[in-house]
Amino acid sequence: MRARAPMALLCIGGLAGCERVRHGVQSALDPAGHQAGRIADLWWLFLAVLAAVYALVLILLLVAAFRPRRRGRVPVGSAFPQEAPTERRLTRVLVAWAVGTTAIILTLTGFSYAVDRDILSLGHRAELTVEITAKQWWWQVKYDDPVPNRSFETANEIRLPVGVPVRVILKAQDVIHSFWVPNLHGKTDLIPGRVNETVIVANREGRFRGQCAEFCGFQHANMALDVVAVPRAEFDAWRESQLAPAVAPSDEQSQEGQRVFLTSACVMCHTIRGTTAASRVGPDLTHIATRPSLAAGTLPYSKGNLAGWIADPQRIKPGSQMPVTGLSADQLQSVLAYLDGLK
Amino acid sequence: MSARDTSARDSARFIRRDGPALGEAETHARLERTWATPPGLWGWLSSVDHKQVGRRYIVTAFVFFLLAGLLALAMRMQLAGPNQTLLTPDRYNQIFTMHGTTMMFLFAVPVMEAFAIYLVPLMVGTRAIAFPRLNAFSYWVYLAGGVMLWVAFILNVGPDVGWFSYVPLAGPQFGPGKRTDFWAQMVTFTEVAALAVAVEIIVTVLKQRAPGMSLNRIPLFVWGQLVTSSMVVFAMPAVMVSSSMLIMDRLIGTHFFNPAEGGDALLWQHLFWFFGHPEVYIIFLPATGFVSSILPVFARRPIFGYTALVLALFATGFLGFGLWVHHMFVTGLPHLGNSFYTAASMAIAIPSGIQIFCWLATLWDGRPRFATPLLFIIGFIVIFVLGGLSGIMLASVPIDSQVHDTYFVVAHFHYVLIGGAVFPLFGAVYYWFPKFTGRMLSERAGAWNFALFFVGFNLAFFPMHILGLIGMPRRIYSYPAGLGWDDLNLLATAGALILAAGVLVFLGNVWHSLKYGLVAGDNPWGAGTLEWATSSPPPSVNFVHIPVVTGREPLWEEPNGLAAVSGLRVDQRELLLTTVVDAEPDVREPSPMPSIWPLLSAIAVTVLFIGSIFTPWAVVWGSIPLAVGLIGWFWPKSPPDTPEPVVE
Amino acid sequence: MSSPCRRAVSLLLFAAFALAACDREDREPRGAPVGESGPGATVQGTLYAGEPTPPDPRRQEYEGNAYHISQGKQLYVWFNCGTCHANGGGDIGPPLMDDVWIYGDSLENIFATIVQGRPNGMPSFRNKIPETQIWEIAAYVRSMSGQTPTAASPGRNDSLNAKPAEQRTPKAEPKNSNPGGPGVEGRQ
Amino acid sequence: MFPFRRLNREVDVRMVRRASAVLVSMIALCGVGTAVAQDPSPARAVPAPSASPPDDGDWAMPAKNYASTRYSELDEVNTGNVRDLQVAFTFSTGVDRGQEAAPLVVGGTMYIVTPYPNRLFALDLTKPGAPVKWSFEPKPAASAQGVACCDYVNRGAAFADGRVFINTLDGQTIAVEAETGREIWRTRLGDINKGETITMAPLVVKGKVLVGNSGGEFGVRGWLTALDAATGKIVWKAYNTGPDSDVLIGADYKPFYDKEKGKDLGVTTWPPNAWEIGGGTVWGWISYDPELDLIYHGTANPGPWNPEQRPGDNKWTGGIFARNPDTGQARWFYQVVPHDLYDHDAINELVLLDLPVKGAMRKTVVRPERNGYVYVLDRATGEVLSADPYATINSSTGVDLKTGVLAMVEAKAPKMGKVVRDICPTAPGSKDWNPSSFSPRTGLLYIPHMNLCMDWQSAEANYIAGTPYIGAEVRMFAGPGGYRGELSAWDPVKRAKAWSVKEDLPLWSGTLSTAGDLVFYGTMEGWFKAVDARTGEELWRFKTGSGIIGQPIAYRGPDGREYIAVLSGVGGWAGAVVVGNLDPRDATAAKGFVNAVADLKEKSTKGGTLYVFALPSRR
Repeated sequence: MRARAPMALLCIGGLAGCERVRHGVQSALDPAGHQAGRIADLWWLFLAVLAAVYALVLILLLVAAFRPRRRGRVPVGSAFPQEAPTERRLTRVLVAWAVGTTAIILTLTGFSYAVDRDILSLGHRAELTVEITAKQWWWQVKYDDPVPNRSFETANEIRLPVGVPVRVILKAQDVIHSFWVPNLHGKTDLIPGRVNETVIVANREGRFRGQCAEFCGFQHANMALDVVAVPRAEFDAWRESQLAPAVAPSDEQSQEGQRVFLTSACVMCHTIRGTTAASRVGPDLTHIATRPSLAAGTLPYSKGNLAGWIADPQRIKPGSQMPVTGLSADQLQSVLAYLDGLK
Repeated sequence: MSARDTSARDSARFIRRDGPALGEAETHARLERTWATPPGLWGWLSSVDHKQVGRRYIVTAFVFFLLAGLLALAMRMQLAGPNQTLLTPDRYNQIFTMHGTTMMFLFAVPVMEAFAIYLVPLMVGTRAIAFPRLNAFSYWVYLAGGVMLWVAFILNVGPDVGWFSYVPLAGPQFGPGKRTDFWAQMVTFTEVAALAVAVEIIVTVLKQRAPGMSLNRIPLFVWGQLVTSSMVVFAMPAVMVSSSMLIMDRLIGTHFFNPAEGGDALLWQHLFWFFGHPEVYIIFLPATGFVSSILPVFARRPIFGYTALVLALFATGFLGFGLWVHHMFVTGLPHLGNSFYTAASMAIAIPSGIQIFCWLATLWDGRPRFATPLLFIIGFIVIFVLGGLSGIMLASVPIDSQVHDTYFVVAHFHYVLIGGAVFPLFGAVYYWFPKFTGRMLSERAGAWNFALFFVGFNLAFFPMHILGLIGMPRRIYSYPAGLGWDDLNLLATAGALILAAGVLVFLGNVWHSLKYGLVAGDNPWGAGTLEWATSSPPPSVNFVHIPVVTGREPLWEEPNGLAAVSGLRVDQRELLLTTVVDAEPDVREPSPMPSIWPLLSAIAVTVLFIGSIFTPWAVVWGSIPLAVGLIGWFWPKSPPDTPEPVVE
Repeated sequence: MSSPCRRAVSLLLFAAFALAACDREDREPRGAPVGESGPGATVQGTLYAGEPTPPDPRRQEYEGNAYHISQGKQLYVWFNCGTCHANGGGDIGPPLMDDVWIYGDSLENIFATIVQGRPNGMPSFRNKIPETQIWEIAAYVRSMSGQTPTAASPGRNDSLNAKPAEQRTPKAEPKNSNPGGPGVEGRQ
Repeated sequence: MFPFRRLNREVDVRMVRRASAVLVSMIALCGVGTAVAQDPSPARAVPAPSASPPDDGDWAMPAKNYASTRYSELDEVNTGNVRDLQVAFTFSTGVDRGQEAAPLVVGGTMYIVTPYPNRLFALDLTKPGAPVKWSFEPKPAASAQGVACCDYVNRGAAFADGRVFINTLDGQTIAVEAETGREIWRTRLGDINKGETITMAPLVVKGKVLVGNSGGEFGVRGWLTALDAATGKIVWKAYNTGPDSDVLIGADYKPFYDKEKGKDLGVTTWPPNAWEIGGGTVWGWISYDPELDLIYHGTANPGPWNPEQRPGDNKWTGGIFARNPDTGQARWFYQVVPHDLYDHDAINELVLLDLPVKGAMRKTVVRPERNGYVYVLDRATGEVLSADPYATINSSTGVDLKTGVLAMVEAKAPKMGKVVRDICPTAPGSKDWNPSSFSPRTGLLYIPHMNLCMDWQSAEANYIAGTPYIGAEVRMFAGPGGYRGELSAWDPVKRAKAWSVKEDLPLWSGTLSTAGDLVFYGTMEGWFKAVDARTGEELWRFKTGSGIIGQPIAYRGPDGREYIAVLSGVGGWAGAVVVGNLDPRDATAAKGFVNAVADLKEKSTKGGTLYVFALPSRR
């Protein structure tokens, strides 16, 4: 099923699309997980079959339109000779056509069911549970554990060990969102008042981008998340580090930053475990400096981007719930120093 | 049976086949006097002539098409490159919502109905549509709804939650202000209008066909409209109920969609898509009617597989109600149910496939004449088949879970809707323009129009398939660079501009041809259906003589002129009703005169609907002027009965 | 009335409606310019020397704006206003949906109360809530007793039905405030 | 549909109870036979002897004695003459907030402490009309009013060794010289900026003042501390969340159940760091058994109310601790409501009784719990001997005595974003802090309680220091039957109700029982009532100026006569609608209580008056 031919066809049509179809951090056709792989296979199968059907129709159309015909004066309307044999022949072809269509449809449906079942079966093997609560416009991610104090929260990133199926519990608090990491699996909606579930697994290391796929308001466009697949050992180490409370600031500037953080608007919305900041309006920042991106996948993490984000979030994500806090330049610098130390 | 029915039956005996009692000119003049719309503004406002109303509908719908198209261009400009800031997210959200809403509710459905209003009475050979006042009313209501929505948009109160307004985003908590209320009320407006038209069409088709037009002789366009109208009757109430529930949730605090208090956000999706999916076929089936009307004329042979096509229409109309859940595959519904809807969604490909084959066969066996209408039909086949095939992909739950709500879907439904409906529609405009106006559209410009439209369309929308597959969700106002979406988006924008150029050519063509187009005769294309049996444009009375039909293409069957029935009064508006199956003359039925009351009632409805956006009391107080309007409308005032009825 | 005149009047009416709609539905997420601090116009009590101070110009953007009021409602919940004042019925703090305004009913007064805190238990949120958001909360607080146009007031929340939504709360004329002016003495 | 369901449930409970009663009596008949059926001295409950010394006619602590019986041995006023009871004198406290305190009487002086601003009055009972001897104003911070969850009440003072100890709303404990009203020391224990207040009545045990904090609705970390009565220095402080070293769990700790065993459960049964703001305050009652030398105290609800934000058992909230009073070291713990779902603080009174259980006398602690069960625990070990429902319950099905686990009903568990309807009992429980009394003459426990149910929706709670940390929308309403309050006489031996009196409004006052076979209690309309302790028949009532939510007491005056005293002044959580002038249109006002008592504003107004009653003097 590693169909190169249909891909080539697609490339002819898509001109520039080819390369990124095969390598994309957010591409359904660059599968890195079991389900995405099966779906991609299925898609290529559908494409091959349907492209053939399409080609057939186009050829028929061309022939029908331009096939050589007897010259001569064109009879008009009912004077046109409707020879009974032609009519009968066409009817027979019509029946064949209908049967053929049905056969193709049945085949494709069968394959679709098979893949659907196969994808679902993965759920029984999930070893890890992650609970995602979608909010306007970011992802709250909670790693569950039977021992309550071994559960922890992060935001806009999911790390998972390679090859381990992860059960993802999906909830929404405000409006409907949709959880979609194309490289790993198709999407599942997060609906207020309902709890949905999906399973993802990464077959190879890498960083995959997911994005909200159900329109959710102002910043639907900038509601992304990173899924980082790492080896098991690395994952375990990461997990341990996430369990720890935030590191205490060591240098003077960071200490001042912590003071500013705890006495300014930051504390109204964010949690930094180990301090008195424990609000859940915005993302948990306990280990913000370890995250790949900022503002729900809007910017890659860097101290500079963090500065820009804090200084004027409404320029980067107009309408987002992060307000312009009006910190002075000094305050901003110290808060940056503090946050950048939260590894 | 009432006395009146009996007398009507008796009077049907007057129907004679031996020609008019009055002289030809005299009959014509008298009929014209009886059926003409009064001149002046008053006449314009009180007109109940289905041709006038239909024309208004068509023009209005095209105006909305252009407006929505401009919005589409604005979106394409915004998305031409990454991180663009041409539009704020707020404006973008309003724009894409307005685009979808306008296209679906104010253009696609109304324009199809508009053609039905204009053409169905002509194609079945009757003098007026059934319930002409209701028809006028439906136009005014439609106009009011559309104008209201656009005024709201201009005033920054345009809806911003997408054309399907999912709750809770559209609900009272997350949709502040009145934006969504205008959307919901616009739905009510347009659905009232659509339901009215559907009823008119159904009755016109079933009861007003020309003598001899038995069910197996009904033109396929009329069949299409009949099935469509039946679908409207079943589908539209769902969305009216849901939009009313939404308004109530927003205005008076009911809890239909509040999951906390026992409501359900998914209830909205079920109700909406129970309407929303049939809606696609409500748009598409009339378009198949266009195709089945145009293709035989330009292939110069009768349509192949008439029966199969009719059955396909019915199959599609029936199956169309069983697919709505495929819009909800990723909402976490039970998998077994999803499998059922996969099967149903796949199955609908079968009737579509049969239709495609019949058209191809007609073309194959005919001797095509490549005039502009046929070009658009060929474009239709090329594009629609692709859209249909991508639809098969979407029917598969696993594939849908990847491409749902991405640009793949955007590409898919534009292929289906533009390919499946707008291309035939343009073909239809080129085809029937001479009938509407008496002048031909320029063929040269038509070819340009088609070429730009076809190329622009594919350039704009084909890349979107790939964009969706490589991860671009729909409805995003901006996207970051580096995801590989940039140049495909630029390409799409370029395509959209070409497409727009095509529309410009079309506008220019219409504008120019209205004044300088070749004068068309009654039947410039040599077509076979009844609308071509009368003059172009048709007289107020449509047919001076009600034709008698002997085949599917009466004008082809009897090139020397159709037989006619007579016996209808010329001093009063009167229609000939026929039996449902065999179309045998049945009853003479009066048809109402022009009236201002439909307009007044529509204004009252408008006041009520718009008022109820702001206060529930508007429903109470607003019902008073509406009652007055309806009483005026239905006040029994039969014209003075002349002692001796004058018949043809 | 002559016809042109009527037309002019209806045009004016339309324009007024239009402008009102624009104001009411505007969604400027950034809010009024920041940097200035606090409204200058608040007065505790009903007496002032000379002419009253004009209202704060920034109120224009928030008063009666559906988006800001709805944001205010969200912030009211997020910042735990609701845990003391409930959904307007009051709890630890006084009710906000009634006609008694201890520290004044104007937007500026509510702003000042949130910023400064009040001695009998109202905490000060100075430096804790950005001013734009305080304006939004203040605008929402006014809607709780029906002080804002119903077209801009929030509808029900997607949560437990606690009371008729703000847009259905009849306007409670402030009993102990100057009309449109700053508030009067405290209750305690 | 709903009434039917309720009816069925009620019938079920009743039938089960009736059936079990029949069963028990049949077993008794068969097994024991007629020979012992006429046992002249049937085994009866008695208060722990060492904790309930003979009555001296004074009332030195709100619970009367360490066994918390609230029983007076005075019998001058009795079922025969109570109808003649009349007002002896009154006194206005000048504070019109909820008067939950019990007056104290020691040596001819009455001490009453008001709600915020927590004024302490000494009334000279030896003089006619009991004039003010002195008054003491602690002047607590006004802002404390903003962090008191449920009206700024105070539940009374404590008297020991010539000193009166009071707690102030803003988190101080103050020792005042009883004779002069002079302040001896004051110690600040709580920080109102974190939401910490103190509303409980202190208890003095072995020269130590035991004080716990309030603020479980503000994300404080609960503790109980012992202050040296002489100096006010902190002797020990036991937190109720966090590592064992903070909770004072050490070698002595020997809980009965396995679920209470483990290292640092106060940390591991919480999400990371959540225990730091996890509640478990001690704002209720403490009892003391001198014989076992153990104090008993409950721990309040975990924070926030929204249970989904704190997966785990949330140790050591919602349970009962037995501690050594000298060191604070825990002896045992029993978690009544692990992972509390409904704000069910386990801080109610702990009545120390010696009971026959399965034929053997056991030293027990009896606790009518907020969740609707009367718990009987072995006070030496923490074993649950029985737990029987005394009110309408549909959120749990009972306690497994083997494991001590309370079986919850999944369908009634709160959910985020979903209103769970018709949960009984409510957040304030079948019964809140207002204490029962126990009469050894009747062997009955007189439980003032409520009959309310609620709708609950959890919501995400945000911790912002100094503001409430709750995460729930609640609306309460009358339970099955439509009445809202009930006084039940509970027989802890038979484990059944002897009788009960229904009240329209919720009962938020304590009860007092006397040797005159009377039970006194007050209603929120303001009626002060006396009922027959054996039958529940109402014998006397008096309408006071405001609703009664206080604790009545009985004392022997300097003139040797028996007096009954109670503070009248509606308020508290139940009366917030009146004292806060809340708007009943909002069903969630006062955390939903307003919805249940929306009519209270028409039935009672604010007040703050002491009423003292006596029989007409014999001339």
